[in-house]
Amino acid sequence: MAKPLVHITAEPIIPQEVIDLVRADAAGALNVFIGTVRNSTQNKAVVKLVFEAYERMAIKEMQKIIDRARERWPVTAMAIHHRVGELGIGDLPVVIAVSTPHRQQGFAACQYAIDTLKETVPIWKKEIFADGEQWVSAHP
Amino acid sequence: MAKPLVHITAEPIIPQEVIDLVRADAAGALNVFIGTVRNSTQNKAVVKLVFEAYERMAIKEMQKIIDRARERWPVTAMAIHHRVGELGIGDLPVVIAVSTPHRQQGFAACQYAIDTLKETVPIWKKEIFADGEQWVSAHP
Amino acid sequence: MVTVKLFGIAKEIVGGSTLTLDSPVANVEELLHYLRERYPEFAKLTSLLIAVNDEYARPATVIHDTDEIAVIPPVSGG
Amino acid sequence: MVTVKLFGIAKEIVGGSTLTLDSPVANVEELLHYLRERYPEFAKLTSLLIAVNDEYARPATVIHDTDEIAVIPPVSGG
Repeated sequence: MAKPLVHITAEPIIPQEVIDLVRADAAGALNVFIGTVRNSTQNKAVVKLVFEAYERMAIKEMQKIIDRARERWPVTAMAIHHRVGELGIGDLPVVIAVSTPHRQQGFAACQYAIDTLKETVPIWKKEIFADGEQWVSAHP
Repeated sequence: MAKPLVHITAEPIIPQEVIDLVRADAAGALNVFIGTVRNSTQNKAVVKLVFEAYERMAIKEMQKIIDRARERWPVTAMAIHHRVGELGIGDLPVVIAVSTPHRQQGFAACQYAIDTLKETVPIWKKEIFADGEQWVSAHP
Repeated sequence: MVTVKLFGIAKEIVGGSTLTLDSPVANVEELLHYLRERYPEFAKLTSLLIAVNDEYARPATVIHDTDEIAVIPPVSGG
Repeated sequence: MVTVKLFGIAKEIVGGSTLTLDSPVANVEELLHYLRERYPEFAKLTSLLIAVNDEYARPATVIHDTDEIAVIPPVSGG
């Protein structure tokens, strides 16, 4: 069964599945942003990340991103999937896919979606290092 | 066996395969552009597209795009796959995937790659309509 | 009494995933004041927002016992 | 004699995928002149470029019999 367009999951996200959710005959372009867990941050080796979500509100805020993108660009379809729980290096915290008639619209809508997600969606990331841990962006 | 980073093929391109070619532990972002065959162009229904490539030169020009993107952005890896032959509505003529440490670089490098591909890579597209056909961009 | 949900660093600052207030708060501003007074670590965060019924709320938003209230420390998804 | 590869609309204008010239051309400029004179349809295209050994060539680029020459009508990949 196809997954919903807006989805928070503890299971690995498969980009191809998210892409397939937005494929459409009326679209000429399909833009995808995939967040990946880097092996380092600010020159410090990362062991793993832990993501936590206020799920019901996060779903609403993700849906708002799609609604607002639609107001600004002729979006054919957009999907936003975010993972929660423990993620290792190379795992995928987020996959955003958007189909549009033309590519410039797709780049703009995709960038808007990930930029806004990082500002408004109630999801929190903790970086685990060999010698400590921190909630990202919590402190100035 | 993994496909090459720069590839021209008569077989369907599977986005997940192209994505997997550029995944890297040092990357925090992965941007993908997928061209899709639209069911219409300038309000005219499209039956199918035919792509033709000067393959040896196209491969060289696609490699130049990757080389130049690397000079401008800290690209971890970039793959460009282009399909040739007959494509139906919804088929994927091109898939570009790029991994970078941060997402802004990835959006810029990905957009540069598709914009430049459409200007420099010797590949030609013919649109087939119910009542005729035309080589795209051939005439002013 | 109002119970608030806690996430991320807010959960660690308070030491639990929910907190039931021991005195009433009329609105979001009073709730933020309550939290910063009892748990000074909240004052050190980059930002601190309150959601009422799954929506970001303004300082003047009134809080009812039946509302779902959540403490939103700086988000960092993606 | 030089043989040129033809692609896309150039193939249809000439009516074949290669063309062997029936008179010598010294450089790219002369080749373009040759093509536009024999096949006036080339003059109607948005652009017309020549590749010599898989690289875009300038008008002054010299053409040798051993070079691989290709006619590049307006590209439209992607």
